[in-house]
Amino acid sequence: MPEPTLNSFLLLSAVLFAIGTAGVFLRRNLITILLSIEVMLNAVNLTFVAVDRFRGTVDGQIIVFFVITVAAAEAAVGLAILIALFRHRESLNPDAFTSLKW
Amino acid sequence: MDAISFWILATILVLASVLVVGQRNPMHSVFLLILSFAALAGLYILLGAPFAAMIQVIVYVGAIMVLFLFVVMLLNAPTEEATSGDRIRRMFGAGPRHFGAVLSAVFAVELALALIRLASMPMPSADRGAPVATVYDIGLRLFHDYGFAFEATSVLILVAMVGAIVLARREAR
Amino acid sequence: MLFGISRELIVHLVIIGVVFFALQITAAVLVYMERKVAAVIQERYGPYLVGPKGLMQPLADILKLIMKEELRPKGADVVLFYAAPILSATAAFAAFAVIPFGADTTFFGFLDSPIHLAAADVNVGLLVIFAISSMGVYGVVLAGWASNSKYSLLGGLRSSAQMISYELAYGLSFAAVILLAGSLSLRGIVDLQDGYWFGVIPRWYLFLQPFGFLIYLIAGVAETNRAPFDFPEAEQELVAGYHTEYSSMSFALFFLAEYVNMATVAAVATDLFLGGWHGPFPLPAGFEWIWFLVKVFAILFFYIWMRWTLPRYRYDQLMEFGWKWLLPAAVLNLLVTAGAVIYMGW
Amino acid sequence: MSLLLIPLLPFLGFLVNATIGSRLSKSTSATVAVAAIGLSFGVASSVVWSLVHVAPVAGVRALDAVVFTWIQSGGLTIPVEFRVDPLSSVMILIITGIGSLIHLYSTAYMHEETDSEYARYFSYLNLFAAFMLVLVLGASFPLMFVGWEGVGLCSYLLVGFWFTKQTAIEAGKKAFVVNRVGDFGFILGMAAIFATFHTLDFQQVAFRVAQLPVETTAGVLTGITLLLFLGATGKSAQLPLYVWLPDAMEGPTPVSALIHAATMVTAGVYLIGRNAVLFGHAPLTLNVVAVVGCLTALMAGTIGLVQNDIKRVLAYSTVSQLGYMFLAMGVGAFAGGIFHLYTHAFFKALLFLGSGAVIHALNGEQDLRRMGGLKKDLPITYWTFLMGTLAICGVPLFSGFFSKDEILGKAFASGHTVLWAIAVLTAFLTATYMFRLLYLAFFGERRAAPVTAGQADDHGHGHVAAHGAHLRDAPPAMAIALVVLAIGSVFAGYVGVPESLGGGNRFEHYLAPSFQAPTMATIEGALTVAAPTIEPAPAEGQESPTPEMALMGVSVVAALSGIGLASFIYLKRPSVADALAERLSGPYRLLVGKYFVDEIYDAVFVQPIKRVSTLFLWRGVDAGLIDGTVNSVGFAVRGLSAVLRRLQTGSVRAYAMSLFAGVVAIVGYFLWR
Repeated sequence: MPEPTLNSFLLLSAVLFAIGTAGVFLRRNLITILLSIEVMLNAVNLTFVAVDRFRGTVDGQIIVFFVITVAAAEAAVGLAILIALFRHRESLNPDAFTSLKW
Repeated sequence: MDAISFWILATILVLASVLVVGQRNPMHSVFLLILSFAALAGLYILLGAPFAAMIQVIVYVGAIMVLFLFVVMLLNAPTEEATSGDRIRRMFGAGPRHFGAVLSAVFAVELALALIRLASMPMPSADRGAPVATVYDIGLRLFHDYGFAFEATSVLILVAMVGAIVLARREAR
Repeated sequence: MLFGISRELIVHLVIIGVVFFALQITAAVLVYMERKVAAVIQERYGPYLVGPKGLMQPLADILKLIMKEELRPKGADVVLFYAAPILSATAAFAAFAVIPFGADTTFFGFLDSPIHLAAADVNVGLLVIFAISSMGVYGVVLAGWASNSKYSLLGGLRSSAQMISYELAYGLSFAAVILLAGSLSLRGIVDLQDGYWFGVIPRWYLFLQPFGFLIYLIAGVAETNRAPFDFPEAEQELVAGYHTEYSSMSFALFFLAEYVNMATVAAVATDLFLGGWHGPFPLPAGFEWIWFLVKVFAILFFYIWMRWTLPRYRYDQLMEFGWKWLLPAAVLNLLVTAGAVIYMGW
Repeated sequence: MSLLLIPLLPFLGFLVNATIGSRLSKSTSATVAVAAIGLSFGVASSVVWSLVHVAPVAGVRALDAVVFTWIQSGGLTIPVEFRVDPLSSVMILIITGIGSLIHLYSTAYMHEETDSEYARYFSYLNLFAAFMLVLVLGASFPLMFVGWEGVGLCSYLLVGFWFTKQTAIEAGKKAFVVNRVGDFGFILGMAAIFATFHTLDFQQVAFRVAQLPVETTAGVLTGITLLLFLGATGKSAQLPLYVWLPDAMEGPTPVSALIHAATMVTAGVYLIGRNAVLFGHAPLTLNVVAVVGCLTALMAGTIGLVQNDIKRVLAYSTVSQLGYMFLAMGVGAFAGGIFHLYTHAFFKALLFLGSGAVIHALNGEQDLRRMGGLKKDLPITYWTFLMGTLAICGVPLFSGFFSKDEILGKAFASGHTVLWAIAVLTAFLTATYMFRLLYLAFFGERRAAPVTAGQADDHGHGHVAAHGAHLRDAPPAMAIALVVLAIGSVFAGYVGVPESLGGGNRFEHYLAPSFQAPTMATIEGALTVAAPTIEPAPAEGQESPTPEMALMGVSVVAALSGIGLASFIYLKRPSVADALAERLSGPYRLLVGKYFVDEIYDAVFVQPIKRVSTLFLWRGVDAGLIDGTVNSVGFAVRGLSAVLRRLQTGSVRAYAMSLFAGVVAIVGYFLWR
């Protein structure tokens, strides 16, 4: 088992990010898409923390802290919108929401 | 020891994430995501960032994911339905889906190549989990250098709260 | 040193085992205790057939549960249905892992250097506890959703809402103590409570944080879904709430989880407010953990007492109380504490 | 800064009447307007007073006021600078003084208008005053041009004041278009000046010009001056651009009095006077000016003989009097020209206002053939009108006499004998048609058919007069104006009694500095010892008074004979007039047709231009080329977007995909680079 280097962490987060994007494109359910976005966010966070460790600083962790906070806000609003949308038409399929207003 | 746990956690992380986006039941997705978060928290601890790990668990797992669960339950989680509508719309629905997936694969490959080109950057050797900085230091940095950002975030949260309430409120008819 | 296994490692493993079994036993004892106390309060006998004074009753219960048939409702989500109880039990046990329950000891010279009495000693112990207790909700929610029954679903929804709401007050009551101690490590906090004021009053944070303690207790009750906040399993309304559809071992696991959680809450309270293993008068070295045990059980007794005394709230009342009274009170308490720390140098 | 106040006050008046005027009562808006111009008259007088008492700098008196820097670009710096020197002082006094009298007169004259119309009228009037003052006070060409255009605009607005009347609208349009031709000359002149002297400030220009020799052959200066003169002919209704002025009589009579007799039309004269040095260096141009002025005078006079519309007669007389002024400028008698401008302002305003009173009394009747015998009905009007007529005819001891005589004298002295002869002839004609007018209007029997309401409305006046019954004379407001102006037109001339009559000709001495090159000191404005002022035309000085007297005699004889002829024809034997018309039917028709100049212009310029613009510019260039281009672009875009719209599915995923594709592409680029 090779010792994990910064590269391996970065590679991991790259893969994670790719997975997230793939989810955004593949899934036909808004909830899952939001989840995929969270995955992407976490990929980024991982990078921050890893580089933090590499450079021996704490700023990365603080950024992570902020990212998570913003993610919380994003989730709250996003889900609220989602609920509103679902009320309008009984669907969570992004392809169903192709018009700006109805 | 360190290496082993890294590889285990990484595997869990990747598998969980793949499954999150890889299957159709949002409920399962949520829980798989929680799993991946747990793995991530483990990685953070490996990286000597217990604070980040705890925040990750408390906020993500403890709050955000519960919120997701809530919504899934409230909307009774309709699993994916096929895109309806005219041909054009279906085309523009389906086309991007697969092409996008391919794109993200390409993206991953690209990044991988880029990383391979880089010289290997070994982590500074420190005993496992020994925090780079104590919560104390982080607190100092957070409230001194990042004070403004912190306050701004709090305002953001407030706004998000109000927004969420307004949006989700069933408009009185 | 034999086979490269140091004594420390052995001791560690032993401690972990002890904690694990102790918790299960505690659960069993609690079941018995609950029944007895309830009986006393309601002026009846309670269990008395199985064994002397019905002491074997918990054992009988466990046997019964093991014997029972495992039922799974139709259309339930298989994986999640079985994952749920495991999850909640795991969370419950995991939380206790970081709780120190005794002063450093060498086990009467068995070790050459003293060792912490805790399954795992983490310097951000409080955060860990907070994190894990926040994970406890999932078991309930999952159970509620997975068993594909409206009662369970409602129970799940309720409990999740309730837990989220009270987690805030819970965490804030932590925060006040953290402010005072200036540390996130439970052990550190406990050690700070050593000694006495005026030679008589123990330096417990209870006396500096009376409101904090109160808030913690109340929030704890809600966190553990105990009466008077036991909505997830409000019999009259939801049959049995989130574990309506569970039976046999999985049900036992939920049961176990509930009591272990209680124990955890009590233990944390002890460490944070009641000076952990530091008692009104010192015990011989190596036996401090007795104080710890006593306090924990005192609190547990209080819980049981409360359960059989107070009626259940209405759901909206619960929410209102949580958001409009408990949370503001906690914030206020925190502010006051902060002020005290800054200006009076506590 | 009092200098700034002079144009500002009327402007404020304009603002008030233009914005909230429609909600004000007639009396209020009238008060505002009159007060504005009156105050500005007060300020102007005080300024002139201080100017007279300021110590002359190198023989030049001037007060400067830089308001702010208007244009700053490269070598060109144009401050908004007002300068009052003797010349402009005379002008501002005329404008504000006579202006306020005419405002006063208007309050009564326009009284039948509705409140809003009333306010509109006075706002225009005030605006005109403001612009006119800018024109004369401006210390540089551009600022003057601002005023120049401004008064043009006001003239257009006021000529077309009764915009429901087709003829009025067309007259306004005509005035505007014809003036454009002149302005085009003005602008080119300005450009040429800047190109030549790299400055546009009057004094600077004059100073630089003074350095150059007088150019005897056609050169730059000649070109510049000719261009400026073109502008002047436009504004001052000289050949060949005089055609708009008679039509401008469609406007309300007080407007004709103020704008088309007393002030605006004299702007051209002022322009030349302002650039006396420049023109002085271009004798060729001066000759042109003199000839044009002279011909205009003659032509207008002849036309005036046979017109039957009372205001048109006066209009043609204005044109011819302006011709006189240009003649004076042309022969280098700048002071004389300005002097005539000044006296003319009085009596021409008086005459117009008088005619206005007549028209007012007759409810808009303007045709001389329908008047007559008004002497007993309108005594005030009659007497004041008589004063004006005598003045314009140059009857001795009246103001017109001095100024006209001045001009004739200078013309003769400068050796343009032919021009002098024509001028005398014109003086004779002037006397003739003016008295014809007087007799037709006020003497004999009333030939007026009972006024019909139709005519009344036609003029915009609402009320119907008592038919045939005793006509009402001018109401007080008008009467005051008439009397004051009458006094003015009698005595105004005494400021400039020539030496030959024992007068010191102080007017000329006062103005002299404005017409000579400023010294460096003046430009710096430094107070240095007054250099001895040089007489512009030393000739008069030595000349013995005898020929002067002779000349005067001639002109007086001309005037008197003209009067005599008129009285013979129109008092003794009215039949003669028709007989003459019979006998000389050819020339008569020519004159009645005003030499058919309008028709010629129409045929030569208007129609071809119309055809070209219609067929080529409109159908070809505009509709074909420009619209075609625009439309085809539009169609192209529409077609293209019809294709692109297919991409606009609104499917968020599609958008995200395209975005992400971009990201991948960029990363890839950096990877393979």
